[in-house]
Amino acid sequence: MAKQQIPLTGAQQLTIGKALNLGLRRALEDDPKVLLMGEDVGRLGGVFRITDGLQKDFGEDRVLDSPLAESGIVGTAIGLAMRGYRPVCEMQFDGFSYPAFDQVTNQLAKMHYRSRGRITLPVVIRIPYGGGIGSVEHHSESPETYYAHTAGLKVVTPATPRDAYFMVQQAVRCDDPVVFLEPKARYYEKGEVDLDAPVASAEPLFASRVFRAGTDCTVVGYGPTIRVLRESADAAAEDGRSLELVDLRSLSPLDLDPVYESVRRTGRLVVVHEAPTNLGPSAEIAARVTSECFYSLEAPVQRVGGFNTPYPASKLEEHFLPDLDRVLDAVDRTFAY
Amino acid sequence: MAKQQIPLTGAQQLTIGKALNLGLRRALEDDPKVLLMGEDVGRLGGVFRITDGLQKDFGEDRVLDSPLAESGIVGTAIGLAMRGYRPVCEMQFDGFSYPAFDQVTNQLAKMHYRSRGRITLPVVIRIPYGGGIGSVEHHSESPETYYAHTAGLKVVTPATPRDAYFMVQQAVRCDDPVVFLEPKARYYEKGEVDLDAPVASAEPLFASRVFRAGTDCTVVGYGPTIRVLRESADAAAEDGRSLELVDLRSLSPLDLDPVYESVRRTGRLVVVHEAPTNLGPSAEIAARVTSECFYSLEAPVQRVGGFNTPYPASKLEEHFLPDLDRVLDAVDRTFAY
Amino acid sequence: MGDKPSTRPRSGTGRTRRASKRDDEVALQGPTPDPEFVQLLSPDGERVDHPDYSVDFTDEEYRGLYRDLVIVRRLDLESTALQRQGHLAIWASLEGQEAAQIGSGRALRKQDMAFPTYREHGVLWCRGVDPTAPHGLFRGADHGDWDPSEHNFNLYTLVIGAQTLHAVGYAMGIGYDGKVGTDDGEAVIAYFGDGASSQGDVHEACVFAGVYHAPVVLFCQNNQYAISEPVERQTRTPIYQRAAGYGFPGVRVDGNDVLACYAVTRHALDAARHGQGPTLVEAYTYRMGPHTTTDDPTRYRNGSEVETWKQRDPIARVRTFLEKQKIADDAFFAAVDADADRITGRLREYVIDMPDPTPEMLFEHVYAEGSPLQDAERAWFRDYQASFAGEGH
Amino acid sequence: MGDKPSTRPRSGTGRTRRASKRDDEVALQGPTPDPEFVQLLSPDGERVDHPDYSVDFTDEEYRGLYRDLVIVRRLDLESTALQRQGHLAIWASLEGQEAAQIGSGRALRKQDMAFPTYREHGVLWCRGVDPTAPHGLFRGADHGDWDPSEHNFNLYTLVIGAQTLHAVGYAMGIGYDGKVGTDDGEAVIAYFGDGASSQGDVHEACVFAGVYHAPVVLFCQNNQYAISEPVERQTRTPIYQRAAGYGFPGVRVDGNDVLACYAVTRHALDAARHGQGPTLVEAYTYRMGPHTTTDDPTRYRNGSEVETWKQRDPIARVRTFLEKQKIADDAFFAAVDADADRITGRLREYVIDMPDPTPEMLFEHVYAEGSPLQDAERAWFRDYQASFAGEGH
Ligand SMILES: Cc1ncc(C[n+]2csc(CCOP(=O)(O)OP(=O)(O)O)c2C)c(N)n1
Ligand SMILES: Cc1ncc(C[n+]2csc(CCOP(=O)(O)OP(=O)(O)O)c2C)c(N)n1
Ligand SMILES: [Mg+2]
Ligand SMILES: [Mg+2]
Repeated sequence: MAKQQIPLTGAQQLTIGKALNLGLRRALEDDPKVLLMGEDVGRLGGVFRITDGLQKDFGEDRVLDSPLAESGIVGTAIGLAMRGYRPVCEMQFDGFSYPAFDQVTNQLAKMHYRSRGRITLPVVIRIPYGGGIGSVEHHSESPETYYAHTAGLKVVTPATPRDAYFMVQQAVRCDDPVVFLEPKARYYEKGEVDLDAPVASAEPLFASRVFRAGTDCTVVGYGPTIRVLRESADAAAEDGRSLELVDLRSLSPLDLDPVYESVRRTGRLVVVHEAPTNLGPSAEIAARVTSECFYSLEAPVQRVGGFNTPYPASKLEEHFLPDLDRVLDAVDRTFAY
Repeated sequence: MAKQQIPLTGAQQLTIGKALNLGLRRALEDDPKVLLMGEDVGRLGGVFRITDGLQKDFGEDRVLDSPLAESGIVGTAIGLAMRGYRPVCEMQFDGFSYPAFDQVTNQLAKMHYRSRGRITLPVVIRIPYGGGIGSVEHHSESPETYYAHTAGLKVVTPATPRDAYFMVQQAVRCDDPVVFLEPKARYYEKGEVDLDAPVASAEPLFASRVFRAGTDCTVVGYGPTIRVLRESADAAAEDGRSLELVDLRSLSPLDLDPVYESVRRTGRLVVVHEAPTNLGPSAEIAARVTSECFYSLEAPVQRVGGFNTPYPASKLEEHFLPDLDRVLDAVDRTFAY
Repeated sequence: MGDKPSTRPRSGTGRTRRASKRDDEVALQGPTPDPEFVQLLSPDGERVDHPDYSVDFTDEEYRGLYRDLVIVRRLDLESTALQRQGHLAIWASLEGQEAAQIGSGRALRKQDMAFPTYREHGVLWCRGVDPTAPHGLFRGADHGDWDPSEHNFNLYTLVIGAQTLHAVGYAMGIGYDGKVGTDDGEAVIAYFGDGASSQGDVHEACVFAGVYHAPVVLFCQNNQYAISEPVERQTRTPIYQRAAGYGFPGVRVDGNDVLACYAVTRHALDAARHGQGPTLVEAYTYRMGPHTTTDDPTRYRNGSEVETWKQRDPIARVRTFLEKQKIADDAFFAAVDADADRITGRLREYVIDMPDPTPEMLFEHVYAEGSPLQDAERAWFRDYQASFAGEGH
Repeated sequence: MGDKPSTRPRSGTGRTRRASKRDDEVALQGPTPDPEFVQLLSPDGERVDHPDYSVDFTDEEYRGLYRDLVIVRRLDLESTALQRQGHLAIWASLEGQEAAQIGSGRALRKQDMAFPTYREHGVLWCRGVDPTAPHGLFRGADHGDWDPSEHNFNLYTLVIGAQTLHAVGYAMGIGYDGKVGTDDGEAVIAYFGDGASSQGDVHEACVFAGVYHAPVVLFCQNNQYAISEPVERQTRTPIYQRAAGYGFPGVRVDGNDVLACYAVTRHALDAARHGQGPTLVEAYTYRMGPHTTTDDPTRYRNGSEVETWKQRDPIARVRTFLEKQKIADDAFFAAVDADADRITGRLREYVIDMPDPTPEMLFEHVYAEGSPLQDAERAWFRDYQASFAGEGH
């Protein structure tokens, strides 16, 4: 893919994958200190082709095919960041990010704090996450709790091509370490992106967004479940129920003000994610919303998530993953109170 | 410490540390397949002396001074378990358990599931956890969310010498992998243990326990915060408030029935732990209790935990850790509704 | 094949000296063998000698090895076809690595234990596991549905390098069981790739193996690639040379030579079972196909490289040898092909007919002793499923 | 001291040959040096030659090294005393390792970057960081309160091995900055211990260093123990021999010989800055004291071992040499002691007067760009604190 073939301008219909690719390209262009690192990100362009063509255009010193060692990737990224670089690391799949866990939680997350602000580590850890792609084990996990529970990290996840394009650039510009979760099952979803719009025109990186107004029940999701929310709202509308939908976009910090505001109006909340519910993000959201909206809630917050099992073989994943029916079932439950 | 010097019989006043030591000794005696592994657990008896004297009495083939490699310790323990052993691994401190994270979450936790029950891994991972010992960084963390969120692991934590003695033996006998969290700041707390009582006479390993009855507000804690709960109840009693106290003992699975039962009576709940609140165990407990006791709760569940920062330098830890005042403040808050 | 290699190579450390030789040179070598690259059968089918490794095979054993090689390749090709036809989600092909797998797999004794990656279908075959066993995993029906203890062949491990520690732990257990030091002693083989050699876990496995003198053979199939990354992205030095740093021998063997792979592995396993500790074996080979069926190798390697390696095909050289030596005749070759037809036919049927797992299996075996959360979820799920009854859902 | 060593040792791989030599033999050797164990000053103060490492020191440089050694030991003893008196929570003593730290620390050029563990107080001294800087960490007042970029000396790292990867990444950055290949090139030194050599991270650091040919010196202080575990629990082979497996040189140096540590490190750093890639240096030394002040080494080692190592004291041999060679007189030694008194006196005052951190510091610097959760918690905490005002709390 030669540089000149891409019309990096105007409003374009892009997939999330392509939007990420172009966002990373912009980031590499905008700042010579930006580096991409990871397994197979160079010559191959990544197993999902998110970094396709970037090594060819920016060279092997900007787009590094790293040795097969996740701790090594994050650990050397930390060193590179100390040297003034802004590394963007790819973990090939969610389930393969755990060998780097010590470097991420003990080192990357804590360095700014322990150095009393003298060291900043603008490192992005890109992780394709979530299920629904029919793959083998370890390729479909939702590790967001591990990262969102870790103070010092920020955790974001886009759900649309537009967000993918801008959020990845914002993450690269952020001076804090950002775990950037990419809903891999949605890489091929299309949407419009205005490539001429400056990054500064995008919403703040850590803000949630009400993306469909409604009156009867609030439904919160992020990343891969946003599509499920949309389908649910459509189906609910047919039954005469109006769902208000929120895309969290950021899992750490959480931006719950729009959710509180919504719940105060609807009196009902359903939180949807693929991660197992037990200590999944919905636990925190339920706890906080209940606390903030104690007198507004007509029913307890309903949580729809993966089951509390290891991720199953993919022939079973349709039962594991929250879908339209499970969301509507939860909405129904909120009306049973 | 020669074997015959220990009166391994009768009711004894023991510290938690000594109770663990004797519990492990019993486990080694009862089953020749039990092994202890970890850094400095042999000759030195561990940095906290929990395994003191055990290598001397059971030999280097039962109590292994492992190379300095946590992933290696857990990974080889998995292999040993496949071979029929029951390894008990010590992670020297909470903050040093993360290099083993992949082996713990991807391998240890999932093996039984992925093998469709053909492989069982009776491995115990002992982790001294929590703060308050005035130590340097990484020595005072509360990683329970990471482990409790991981399906396939069980997570328990004793708060008394009696529980320490029996629970560690029960954990060793459990056919599932157990993360055994030891409240290190409480190692020197004393209490009575009946060493003649058989393990079978102890409460079930995964059951929570109401350890002080009360009528006005339920307070739940575990491990290191149990002492804080006791102090809080004493202080509250002076103010004429009766707190009901619950020791969770097991963080995965959670045994919340006694909590529901209590909250239905008191209408108020405070959950206390040292882990940061954001996605800390109190999030899950608040979400579940609110759901189960929606019409009984007079006030939203109040959560008292560590702040959402990296663990601070130890001169600041008194401010970080929940204490009597913070608990009573939370109790007060529940009465403000 | 019963014959043991005659001598134990002196010391592993001596093996690390000649690091500068170009890999290509080594792999392409003809009938004058380099002692640091063990080869017993040259690419053109000549039997060559090696000072440290001499094995006598009976004619039947030669034929048996050939049959294994052909069958596992055919099973592999069939599996790729099944994936292309939509019956498997993905397949990780062993094409090119048959000799490394059959050589090492046949070197195992019954009592030995093997820890594979996700590509050791050839070793699985040698262990006597049903060749259809891994297909549930690649279909998405299960995570591996055979009993590891039945044939001493562990489940596949997908997290790179993790199984090497399990293997070393298992081997330590053999030691604690007192099952080393005799001909009946037990040994373990741990498979891993060139890419895996970079993982911390593989290092820690070597550390533990060395320190505990575990009866384990660390068997690295250097197939030149970790997905798209050539081995130069992992190391500047031959992988077998890592062994010296842990205090045990390292050997590089022609991974496309089934005889050499057999001899070297048998030798290392026997050393292990006799209490002489671990060995690192680097089988120098090539992944002829894509990393998996989802991979497109034309993006990162050129045809001429693949062509070069075709000249070193692990099966062709055995066939040439059998023909030249008149150990096998046309009838034999035809019979092997017929066997392969039959076995792959059975595979095809099996895979196509493989039932889907039932939804309830989702909740099975999370815990050996059960757990109330799973029980509650299973119960909820049952009710939930039932609520659709009659809706045609 | 400006002199560079004359030749680059040929190849690292050659260095791994003689693995069988007993460690004790090596460390105890007299004036006939073993080329695989670099020593330039024998335990009894004799200057010895080494074929690969020749450095000429001026008299002033000899005296300077002596002064450094004495001062860092005195600072260390004072720190231990401060801990015993309750002014520090814990202290990790460098006693016995002064030569390894001063030798390597003085070999660094201004532009070089160092990544210490928690024990490199001697290197910290050489870098010009205030010697009181680490005491906040050991007192519990902070996690290290100096600016790593001011003196090119990173914060201490407590998680074993983690910093080696940071060092290699930093060194890769030097490469990408084009700051290698000349005398002004930059280089990095990463410190780690014998215990750390078992960690996956240290392996991965070696892999990345080798593959990216990073300008880094991996400097292992083998002080024979990881807390209570003797180095035999980590490896059966000398640690420097690991290097060959990654394709770069490994050298074992007498870690109690400040001259040899200087020469070997300078050599390795200069090779790195000139684009010749990494080197692994194993400084063979001994931790004379406990692991930290909370440790009781009598539980795991005997006095005679400690006695043996006392004979190899890193400071005594320099003093003997200076005296024998008449490079320094009594006045000089007295002046050094006076300097040490003054500096340790200042340390004592500093530590005793060190203010406690303010509670609000708990919430500072969690994020460079801030975060609403921390803001909310800080605000809550302020109110909460204020609620006790007047209660005498
Ligand atoms: C810890 C981890 N990281 C990344 C992956 C993704 N992945 C699967 S196979 C592979 C390459 C493995 O290469 P190698 O070890 O040489 O084995 P080969 O596939 O060539 O047999 C990678 C990176 C993984 N499975 N596990
Ligand atoms: C990952 C990790 N595991 C365990 C520890 C606890 N610990 C602190 S120092 C130490 C021993 C280190 O030995 P070595 O690397 O030889 O360095 P030395 O202390 O001898 O200088 C251990 C096990 C740690 N800090 N980090
Ligand atoms: Mg490979
Ligand atoms: Mg040491």
